[in-house]
Order: sequence, then structure tokens, then C-alpha cells
Amino acid sequence: MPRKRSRRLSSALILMAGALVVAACGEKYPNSTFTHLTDFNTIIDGLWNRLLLLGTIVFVFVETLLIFTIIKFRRREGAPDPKQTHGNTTLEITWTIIPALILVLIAVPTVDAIWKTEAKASDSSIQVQVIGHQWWWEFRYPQYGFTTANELYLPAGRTVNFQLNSRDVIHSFWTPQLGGKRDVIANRTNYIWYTPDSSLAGSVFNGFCTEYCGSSHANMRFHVYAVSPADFDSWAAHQKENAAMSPIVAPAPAAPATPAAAVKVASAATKPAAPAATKPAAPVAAMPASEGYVFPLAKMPPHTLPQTPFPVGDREVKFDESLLAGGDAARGHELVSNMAHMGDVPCLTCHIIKGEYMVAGKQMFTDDNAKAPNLTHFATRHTFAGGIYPATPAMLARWVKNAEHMKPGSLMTTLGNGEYAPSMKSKRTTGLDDRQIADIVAYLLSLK
Amino acid sequence: MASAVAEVHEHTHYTTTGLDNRKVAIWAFIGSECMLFMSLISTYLIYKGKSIVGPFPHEAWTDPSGHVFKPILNIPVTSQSTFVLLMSSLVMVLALAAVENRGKPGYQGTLLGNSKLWLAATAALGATFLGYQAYEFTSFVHEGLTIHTNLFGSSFFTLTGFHGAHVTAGVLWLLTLLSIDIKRGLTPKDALLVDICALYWHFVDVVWIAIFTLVYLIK
Amino acid sequence: MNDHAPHADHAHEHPTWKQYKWVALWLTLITVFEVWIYYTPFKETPYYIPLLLVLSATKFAIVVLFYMHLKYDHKLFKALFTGPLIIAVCTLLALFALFSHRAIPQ
Amino acid sequence: MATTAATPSYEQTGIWSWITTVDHKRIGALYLYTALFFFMFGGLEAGVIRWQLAQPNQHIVSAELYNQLFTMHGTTMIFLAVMPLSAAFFNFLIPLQIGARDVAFPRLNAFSYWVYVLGGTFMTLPIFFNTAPNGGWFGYAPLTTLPFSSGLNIDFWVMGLQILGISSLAAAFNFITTIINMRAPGMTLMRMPVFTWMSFVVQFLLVLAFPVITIALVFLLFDRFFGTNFYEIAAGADPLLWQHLFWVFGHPEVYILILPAFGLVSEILPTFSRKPLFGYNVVVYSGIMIGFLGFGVWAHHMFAVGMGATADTIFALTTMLIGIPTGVKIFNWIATMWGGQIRFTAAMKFAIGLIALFTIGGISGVMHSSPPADLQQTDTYFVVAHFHYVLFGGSIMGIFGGIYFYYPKITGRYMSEVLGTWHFWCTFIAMNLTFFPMHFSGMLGMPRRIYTYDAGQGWDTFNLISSIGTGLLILSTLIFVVNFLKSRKSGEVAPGDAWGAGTLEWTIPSPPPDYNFAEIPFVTSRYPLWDLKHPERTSGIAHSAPDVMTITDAHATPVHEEMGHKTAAELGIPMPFNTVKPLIAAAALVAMFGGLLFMHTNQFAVAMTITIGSASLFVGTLYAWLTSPLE
Ligand code: HEA
Ligand code: HEA
Ligand code: HEC
Ligand code: CUA
Ligand SMILES: [Cu+2]
Repeated sequence: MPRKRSRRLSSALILMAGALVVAACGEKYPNSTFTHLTDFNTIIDGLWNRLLLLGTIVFVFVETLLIFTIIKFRRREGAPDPKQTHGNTTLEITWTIIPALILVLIAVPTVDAIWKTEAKASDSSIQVQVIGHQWWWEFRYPQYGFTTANELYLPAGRTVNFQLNSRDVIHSFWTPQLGGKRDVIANRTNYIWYTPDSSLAGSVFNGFCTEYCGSSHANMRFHVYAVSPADFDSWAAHQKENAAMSPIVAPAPAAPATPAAAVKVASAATKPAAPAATKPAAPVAAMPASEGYVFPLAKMPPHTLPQTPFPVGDREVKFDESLLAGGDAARGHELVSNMAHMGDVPCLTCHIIKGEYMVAGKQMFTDDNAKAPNLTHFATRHTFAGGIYPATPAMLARWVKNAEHMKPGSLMTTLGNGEYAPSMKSKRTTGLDDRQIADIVAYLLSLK
Repeated sequence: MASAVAEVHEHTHYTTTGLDNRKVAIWAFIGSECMLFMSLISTYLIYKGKSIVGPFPHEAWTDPSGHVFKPILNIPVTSQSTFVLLMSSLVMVLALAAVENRGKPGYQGTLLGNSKLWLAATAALGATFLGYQAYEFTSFVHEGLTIHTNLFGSSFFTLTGFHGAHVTAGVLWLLTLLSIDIKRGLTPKDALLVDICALYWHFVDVVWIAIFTLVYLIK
Repeated sequence: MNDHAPHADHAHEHPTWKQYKWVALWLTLITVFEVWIYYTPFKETPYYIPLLLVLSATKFAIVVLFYMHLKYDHKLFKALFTGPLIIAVCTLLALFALFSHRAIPQ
Repeated sequence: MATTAATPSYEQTGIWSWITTVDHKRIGALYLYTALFFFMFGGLEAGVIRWQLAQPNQHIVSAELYNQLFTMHGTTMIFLAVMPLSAAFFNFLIPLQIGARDVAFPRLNAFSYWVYVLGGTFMTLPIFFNTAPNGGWFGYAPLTTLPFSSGLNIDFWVMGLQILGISSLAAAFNFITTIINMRAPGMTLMRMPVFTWMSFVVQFLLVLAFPVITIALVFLLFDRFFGTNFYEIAAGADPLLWQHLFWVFGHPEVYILILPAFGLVSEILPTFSRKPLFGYNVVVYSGIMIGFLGFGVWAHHMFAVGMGATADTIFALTTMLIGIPTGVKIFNWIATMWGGQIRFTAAMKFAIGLIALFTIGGISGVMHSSPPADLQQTDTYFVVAHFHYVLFGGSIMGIFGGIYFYYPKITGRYMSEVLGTWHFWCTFIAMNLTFFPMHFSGMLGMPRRIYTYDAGQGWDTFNLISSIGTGLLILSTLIFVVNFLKSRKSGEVAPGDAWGAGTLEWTIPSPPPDYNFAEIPFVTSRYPLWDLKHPERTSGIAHSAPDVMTITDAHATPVHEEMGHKTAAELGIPMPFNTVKPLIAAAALVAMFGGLLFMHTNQFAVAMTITIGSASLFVGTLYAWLTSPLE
């Protein structure tokens, strides 16, 4: 009987291994950590291979020994008591020394890798300040002097040195394909650096927050675009400038910026934009030819396109999408900055749009104390809200209407009139109507 | 915490080591308290010099409105209270000796044998220490340092407050023993009751020795 | 009911009144000395802190050994106290080291 | 041999006798039932977690509820299931294994139990009102401070853990004293059964680790209720303070979770191999070593926080070192079976299962211990795989084995071996099905603690398999529940020496009489019962009787199998009185913490009334308790 059991055991194991292999072949692994795309990950993967090899040897040895023992020494009916042994010093020493030796084989490359990966980054590196917020990422390029959010551009072939900081709770910065994690902590500055291989230009990677940071920890993702140095410079030069529409003096000639965007907005809206609760349509890019480089949407593989469904049930956000086609960016522009038009907090009480000011006064924030993502070149981004939504009009409209429903716990207040605002535990009686939201969306998508 | 030293009235059975259960338990408890105070002291040391606003323990500080705060720690006063606590340990051992040697020559009827006196004196010195601490806390609050003010305030008051709470528990314990002594007289058979209390009391003293040096004397 | 009284418990000798007095005297002297050097220029030298640590460790040891009569008591109690004490002190030192050096290059 | 299990095991029956009991065996049984209940509850929470994650972008529960679920799942499993399950065995077994009539402080023991039940309930109930703790089982500050978690959720967690800590500490002092002082004559330390030894180590871990989390929680409590700044980033606090304090506790805690299971396995393997434990000394010393080293590795949970290369190196090396004593245990267990006559009872299967599965978890642990590699593993499902292999594959398998093994001693009846076999194989397969794929999803980039994920990330299949495995795990646990309940009534009747084991607890009837040993045995070797029944098995170990003085002192007699059953009164053994005071004290203690909650609902007066009122009740009960005699 025991023999039958052990056979059952091994067949179960084989079955399982088989299932995993099948599973493994059928799927692609776009976030695999087993890559050599950066110097950092090359070191780690080398170390991992060593760990895996030694681990497997120990595993196979122990399990084989175990199975062999229980099969060989199973009880036989009527057999006399087995020979009684109480211990054996030689054996004890052996199985102390051998694991110790194996551990030495692990420890040596480990220590080597520790000092390599925690060395000081070369002075010629690109510096990127990463600031974690509940639940989005702020990226600053101090050498270039601009700030963006949730989407990170890196020149392939150059070392980037990330300087990590948090404004609130602890987050952790992770791009599985490019390097390990480093925690993002308030009152403490952390660093991590790596060099994306120069062959990577034109690829995009998923990034995640990997330290539990509250309600929307799962929704705190980001994207990394590795681009050629030339494209990077072009992008950076453009990001440094003011927003396309700003500073605005008179709302009238909205023309230069809008047509392209308007067309796109219109076309996106007329496509009966994704019904609630199913997969939303692909984002609509707004990439003007003459402007700075923007990572082409077309080059984003499916696994990098966010698929978060619209919230359903009591979190559903209804929006009359037919209004989107008629969105007027100029009117939207006035709304974002003018208290009078909203009867409530205008966007600029929290967001920064470079060159834009609140009607009555100054910009409320600088990059150093910003409460919300910098929207200056928002329309050059393909995703928003911690990378969980594609920047499509339908998504943006719902976002502006009720961000708290779109993203659990989001610190952007609910702005749509009549919407239930979870943070206030009540329905709003003021705020934006759908028309106004359509205007604001048009404006946002004009911010190239 | 009191539960750890509970079961005072358990009868003495055969024990493997010949030691009393309660005494074993109190030593285990004291070992555990080492880790408790280690955590408190570590936190205090880690946060030393990390406060972003004053007042500070050893440095003067001027707040943005120009108000000047003196260094907050008062060494002369604390030296006195430290001395009081050290002396309480002395009278504590005398109390134990008095109970243990009840009826023996040199103790019977003498000052040394007056356990009630020594127990009362220990409790009184403990209470004096607490009085010093109350004085210290109030004067700090007057000088602008509360438990909310800064990291130093939080960690200082919590550390010394925890110690003060231990002293308070000890004083209550001593008073309980005193009342038993008054009611029915403690005999050498009860020496263990006094012994475990004394161990606890000395330990609290020893913790203060560490605190006095690490918090008050070292900058 | 307690005729077979626990053996060994009181077999050990306790310190005596004479010792208690000396201990108290030493404790006082060391404390006075500690406070005194706090007010001397010696405070600014690099030896101040180590000296203080040694002094307070001495006081600590004296109280534990004599007042808590650990010196005369069962070895089990020595183990029950020193084991945790060592772990506590090592942890404290480790925590202190971890927090006092700026780890990250740059 | 006894033919019925109907021997009245305890002289009193009825609910009240359970509420007021101070008998370590009854308290052990109470721990067992309560902890199994919480285990189901935590498993159910895991079930919902896996349901939500079965497919990408599902909507089974909201993000907020999911976060409460995994927090409570982890907290429940660790503090309300595995630790108390171990405590059940400490209570039931330690006095029996060392030849004592009870623990050193029976009423304190009852107090520990009641604090545990009430504290556990206190922490568990809020999940029904959507206000359960939601900061993760290690509750990293500053997320758990007031500015970022203003609800009552975290308050329940802080106070619940504080309460449970008191329970664990009280129990630990009790068991330390018991093991040091209540051993029968001749039961030297190096003759103690390995389970008692491992428990002994665990008590020290508890006594040294819990004060640290107590202080960390006090800081958090003060921050939340009294406005201190310990974790207040605006005041310049260092968020790593919490992490260090937590893990100084947290790593010893994981050995608190595993060592009792190691102890149980060390009892089961020799019994069913019909050989004494191989390398007893080494197994004991390695247990001590694990406990000791366990205090020097905590920062391996923090390799991503940027401690610097030096600290990373040191903690990596100390962590790796722990693999050696653990490996020594594994090899000694295998050597125990080597050359034996292995009987595959359900208990034995679980014990062997532990060896097989814990090894996997241990190896992934060593993979974590390499900091650069851990930067890719930490906070992913690879870690989730690691700790479920050690916790489920280690602790839970060991505890299941222990339950099958000791059930006859506890209840007087065997559990069904047929159902036990089903339970084992289902669990074994399902466990691997659930947790093995997590190694893959983790290394392929899946972060932990996410309530949702997008399709096409390379994780879909693995998650689906994990969730299917969980379904099977629930099924297999139900088999166990049925077995457990059914065998209570209709299981085969067990004799005192139910399995042919060698240690003292098997010399007395099953279930044991309330006084355990009619006469205190004196012990001359590690396996007293084998000395009696199978002298050939112990002939190789040194025997020696304790000196005459100790024997007469304790009224001890040589070990013999006690089969008759008399009441304590007939034998003239004084038994402790039942008392309800521990329960009252426990209730007052819990109310004392609970009252503080009203501060956060702005009812300051109510809070103070309840807290101060129950504090006085607590102190009063304590006085009454301490001044009333035990017998
Ligand atoms: C029962 C509980 C338990 C046990 C016993 C262990 C045992 C070990 N654990 Fe585990 N661990 C946890 C519970 C446990 N762990 C939990 C709950 C977490 C996560 C907490 C959280 O984040 O929520 C965790 C996380 C964790 C981390 C942090 C991961 C991260 O978050 O990044 C690390 C890192 O080093 C680690 C290491 C180890 C090691 C080296 C051991 C060793 O003790 C293992 C030793 C055993 C063996 C190695 C196998 C047997 C040995 C041999 C057969 C000899 C030959 C072997 C070799 C030479 C390798 N564990
Ligand atoms: C001993 C500890 C222990 C045990 C046994 C388990 C058991 C299980 N755990 Fe556990 N788990 C942890 C400790 C444990 N876990 C910890 C510490 C964490 C980290 C938490 C954190 O991140 O803060 C965690 C996190 C964790 C996660 C990660 C969540 C996340 O990061 O988002 C997942 C996901 O799959 C998971 C799954 C499971 C499953 C499927 C089981 C299964 O084994 C459960 C099987 C089910 C049962 C055994 C009970 C079923 C029985 C019934 C339902 C019967 C009911 C019927 C009646 C009442 C009659 N666990
Ligand atoms: C109370 C402050 C606040 C106000 C007012 C506010 N926002 Fe936001 N906004 C936020 C925060 C915080 C986020 C980040 C939320 C997240 O991702 O979780 C955000 C995110 C966004 C994003 C996504 C940015 C990105 O790249 O991820 C857009 C677009 C946006 N807001 C537009 C607006 C508009 C338009 C308005 C006014 C109509 C507005 N916001 C008003 C706080 C605010
Ligand atoms: Cu930010 Cu998780
Ligand atoms: Cu650990």
C-alpha cells in the first residue's frame, strides 16, 4: 500500500509540473525578472541562476533521499524491531559542513553583487527624482528642469540614477524587467541606478508600486519608455516648455492647437466608446508632428495598455459620451483655472499646468509641494491615474466626474455635480455638469 | 504585567530545581523587561538629534518667533532623584533582610529588624522619586516641551513615563506588602514575597541607572 | 504542610548588612563622580562617553550582583537574566548602528 | 487495555465547568477548538482572496475589503490560528510530557486563554462591518498613522495585537516556569521530549520578542490617540523605526510559529519508525541555535529599504547561517526513519509532508537571503510562496500531524485513518497546486497585496491554478473537520498508549485523569515507556535514576503504565479550585483597550469611563485572585 501511495505522490507531482509547463508555454511573460536588459538585472539574474541551481540540487537531494527512505524502510508485517540507532557524530558533522559549503557558494557572489549594485552611480548619469504619492508617481528631471507623472522616459544606453522620496506613506519603485525594487520613503532619500541597454530604444515596460500603500496600492503603476538619446532630447526639450495653449490671454482663438485634437476627440467619441464594464477602447494619441518626441502609441504592446474596466455597481460613473465630440478646449481652459466658473475647487487648486494661473492669483503650488500630477503636457501621455486608464476622452470624462469611484481612495475629489463623493460620505450638490466636463476633457487633450 | 508575578499564594510543592516557581517567573519577567526597555531606549537614542523643532535636551533653541528655549534637562534635580532611587534600593535590601532574619539575634527588636520601617521607607523613597518626576514633567511642559512637541518630547516622555509607571507599580506592590506586614507580620516563610518584589524593585532601579547616563548625562 | 521545604533555596548565603553599606556607598560615589565630570571640561573629550558608559555599567552590575543577590543565587537565575540582557544590548547596538550611518552612496 | 473511552475524564461537566476551569488539559482543548475555528475563518478569508484573484480585473470584493481581507487573513492565521494551535499543544502536552500534575500557574493559564479568545474576537468582528484592520499584517507606519488611516480599522489592529501580546507573554512566563520547575524527578533537561524542548525555546522567543512589538505598538497607539510623533513624518520621524522594531519581533515570531511543529514532528517520526530520534542532542541544540540566531537576522525583511551595503551583507550572512541548524534537523529526521519500520498513519504522513514541503520553503528562504536577488523577489508572490511553504507546509502540516497523533490522548478515541489519508493527500496536492505557481507569478513580476491585475501580464494561468488549488484546500479541510467532529463520538477507542510511543504522556489513560499522574513518576531515560515495554529500543541510551532524596521528596515512583482510573479525591490529590476570576480579569483587560476606541468617535467621556472603570475592575480582580488560595 505505501508503494502505491508514493507512486500516487510522484504522479501527482509530475502532473503538476506538466500543468505548469503547459501553462508556461502558452503564455508570454512581459514582466519577467529573468532579463538581461540592464547591467543591474544582468548581475541579479546571474546570481539567481546560481541560487536556482544550488537550490534545485538541495531540493532534489533532500526529496529523493526522503522518498527513498520512506519507501525502503516502510513497515513489513511481522518484522522484528529495527536496529536502534541514536546518532552518529560523523554524519552530524557531514550534514553541517556540506550545507555550510553550499552557503559559501551562495554568499560569495551575493556579497560581490551587493557591493556592485550599491556602488555610487557614475557622475554622468541621468538623474531622475522619483516621488511617490498615494497613488501616483511624480518624475522630475532636475538636469532638464521639468516634471511629469506616471510615465518615465529613459534614454537607452545611459545610466539613470533614481533618487527616491515619498511625500506620504512608503511606496516601492519597481520595473521588473529593468531592475530590483527600492523603497520610496518619506524623510529618507534612497537611490538605485541602472543602465537600460542601448538596444532597448523604442520599448516600453510596466512598472509597479510594490510596497502596500493603502486602498489603491494595486492601482499605482507606471510605464517606462526606453527611447533613443536623440528622441529623449527632443522629448525633454519639449517637456520643458509651457503647455501648448498657455499662457492664454484671450480664449477666442483656440484654433491653432485644437483642430487635430478636436478631430481626434470627435472621432474617439463617435466610436461608441467602450460601454461600461467591458474593456475600454485603446487610447487616442494626440501627437503633433512638429512637437517634441512622444513615444508612439502604436508601439505599445497590449500588455502595456491599461485594461482597468469601468467601475460597476454602486461605483458606476455614468457619463453622456455624446457630449465629448462637442467639447470646447477654450471653455475648458477657462474652467480649470477659474473659480467663478465652477463654484468649487478648480483644477489648479491642486494641479500644476506650467504657464497657467488661477484667475485671481498666483499658481498655488510649485513642483516641490504639488498635491497632484503635473498636467502641463498631459496630452503627451498615453495613460493616467497611476497608469491604470488609457488617456481616452471617455475615461478622462469619468475621471474628472468622479475620480474617487474610478480609483478606490483616490485623493482627487469628486467633482461632478450630483455625484456621490465617498470621502465626504455624501452626494455633491455643486460641481461640474457633463457639458463642462466635456470641455475640460477637450482642454486636457490639447495639452501637448 | 502584574499577572506575570501572580499566584502569590500558591503553595510550595516539590519543584525540580528546588527553587520557587514565583522566583523563576520573576526572573523570566525581568529578562523580558530588558527587551522592553531596550526598545524604548533605542528609540530615544535613534531619535536624538532628529527633532526638527525644539526644545532640545542639551542645546538651546530659538523658535521662529524669537522665543528662546533653554536646554531642557535639569541635571542637578535629576541627580537628586537618581540618588533617591539608589537609596531606595538600599532600604529595600534592608527590608528583605529584616523579613528573612526575623527572630534572629541582631534583628529581633532592633532597627535592622524593623521590616515595616524599611518597607515603608522604600515605598516613600519611590514616591519621592515619582514626585521628582512629576516636578520634572510639569516644568518641562512649562518650558514648552510636551509629548506632542517633537520627536524628543515624544520619546523622552514615553521612556521616562514607562519607567515611572514601573516605579508606581512597585510602590503599590510595596504598600501591599506593608499592609500584610502590618496585618499579620511577615515571617521568614514569607521572605519570598518580599524577595520577588525586591528583585523587581532593583531592576527598576537598574533601568534608571541606564536611563540617567544615556538620557541625561550623554549629549 | 511545607515540611519538605524546597531545598537549596536558602542554602546560599546572602550578602550582609556590611556589604549593603559598601554597595550603597560606591553607588553614591560613582553617581557623584558622574555628575561632577558632567560639569568639567572633561565632558568635551572623546573619553567622556566611554567613561560614563563604563561607570554606569559598573553601577548596573553592582546592583544586580549584590542587591539582586545574583552573585549568590542559583545559576539558573544568572542565565535567565544574562541571556536576555545580552540579546537586548546587542540589539540596541545594532539598531543604533543601523540608524546612525547614512547608508546610501550619493 | 481499556475497552471504552467512557472513563469520566473530568469530574465536572457543563458549560460553567469549562468557563471556570484551570485544568491545563481543558484549557488546551479550548485553545484547540478556538484556534481551529479561527483557522477556518482565516482560510475562508484566503478563499475570498483567491476568488478575487482567480481572473484578472474581477469584482468579487472592493479594493477596501480586499485590503482588510489579506490583513486579517495574515493576522488571523499567525496570531489567532497557528500560535494558539501551538499553545493548545503547549498546554495539553508540556505537563504530561514532563510528568507534572499541572502548569506552574494554573489560573494565569486560564487568564491567557480568555485574553486570547476575547482579543481575537475583538479583532475579528469588525470585518463584518467593513472596518477591519487594513494595514497589512506588519502594519507599516506611516500608513497606519492617523493622517493616512483615520478610521477605526487600525485601532482594532493595534489594540487587538496588544491584547494578544499580553496573552502570549503571560503564557510564556508560565511555561518557562513549568518546564524549569515542574519536571518529574529524573526528567533532566536532556531527557525532555523534543516537543517540550522546542516549546521551551519558543517561550524564550516569546518573552524576548513580544516586548519589542509591545513597545512598537505603544508608540503607534500613542501616536493615534495622544498625538505623539513617533511615526509622524511631518515631525521628522523615520519610517524605518517601525520596520526595525516590528521585524526585531517579526523574525523570531516566524520561529515561534515553526518550532512547535518541529517538536511535534520529532515526536511522531520516532514513534512510527520504531526508533528513537536520531541525534537527539543535535536536534535540541540546533533548535536552540535557530532561536538564538533568529534574533540577529530581522533586517532581511528590509533589503529594499536602502540600509546600505554593509548592513545588507551582515544580515544576508546571518540569515544564510540559519539554514545550517535547520538543515541539520531535516537530516536527523530522515536519519530517524532510516533503517526503521515506518507505519504510514495519518500523523506520520503529515510529519513526512512537513519535511518535504518545509524544505521547499526553506530553500526559497535562502534565495531571499541574498539581497540583490531579493530585490527582485521581495513584495512579490515569490515571497508569498515562500512563507506559505514554511507556514502551511511547515507549521500547519506539523500541527495537523500533531492533532492526528494526540487526538486519542485528548479525547480517548482515534480519528479515522481513512479520512485522515484522504485529508492528507488532498491537502498535499492542493497545497502545492495553490502555492507552487506563486513562485512563478512572483518571479514573473506579480506584486503581492494587489486586489486586481490586468490580463496578459503573464500571471493569468498561475493565478487560476492557485485559486483552483484553494478550492481543493477548502474541501480537504472540510474532510478534516468532519473527521475531527465524527471521531469525537464514533472513533475507535484508544488505550493509554495509543501508538506505542515512548514518552511519559502515553503511560497514563486516554483521556488523562484530571490529576494526570496518580503518582509522580521518576524518569531514568528519554523514553520511559519504551524502557518498560521495549527495553531493547532504549538499551543504547544512558539510564540513571535520580537520587533517593529527590525521589522521596516528590513522592515519586518508577514509571509504570497507569491504567486504572480513580478520582483525585479517592487518591487524596489536592486539585486547584475552579474560578471565574481569570475570565473577569481578561474581560476587564479587553474592555480597557476597547474603551479607548470611543476617543476616535469623539466620545471622550465614554472612553475614559470605560477604560478607567475596567482598569479598576482588572486591578480589583487581580487582587482578589492573588489573595485567594488555589486549592
Ligand atoms: C514558519 C515561518 C518561517 C520560517 C521557518 C522561515 C524561514 C526562513 N525564512 Fe522566511 N518568512 C516568513 C516565515 C518563515 N520563514 C514569513 C511569514 C515571511 C514574510 C513576511 C511578510 O513579508 O509578510 C518571510 C520572509 C522571509 C524573507 C524576506 C523576504 C522579503 O520580503 O523580501 C527572507 C529573506 O531572507 C526569509 C528568509 C528565510 C530563511 C533563510 C529561513 C530559514 O530559516 C530556512 C531554513 C531552511 C532550509 C534552508 C531548508 C532545510 C535545509 C537543508 C535541507 C539544508 C541544506 C540547505 C541549504 C544549504 C540551502 N524569509
Ligand atoms: C499560518 C499562516 C497562513 C496560512 C495557513 C495561510 C493559508 C492560506 N493563504 Fe495566506 N497568508 C499568510 C499566512 C497564512 N496563509 C500571511 C501572513 C499573509 C500575508 C498577509 C499580508 O500581506 O499582510 C498571507 C497572504 C496570502 C495571500 C496574498 C494576499 C496578497 O498579498 O494580496 C494569499 C493569496 O493567495 C494567500 C492565500 C492563502 C491560501 C489560499 C491559504 C490556504 O491554505 C487556506 C486554506 C483554507 C483553509 C484551510 C480553511 C478552509 C476551510 C473552510 C473554509 C471550512 C469552513 C467551513 C466550516 C466553518 C464548517 N495568503
Ligand atoms: C483635491 C485636489 C484635486 C483637484 C481639485 C483636481 N485634481 Fe486632478 N488629481 C488630483 C490627484 C491627487 C490626482 C492623482 C490621483 C491618482 O492617480 O490617484 C489627480 C489626477 C488627475 C489626472 C490624471 C493625471 C495623471 O497623469 O495621472 C487628471 C487628468 C486630472 N487629475 C485632472 C483634473 C482636472 C481636469 C481637474 C479639475 C476639473 C482636477 N484634476 C482637479 C487632485 C486633484
Ligand atoms: Cu504605492 Cu503601493
Ligand atoms: Cu524573517
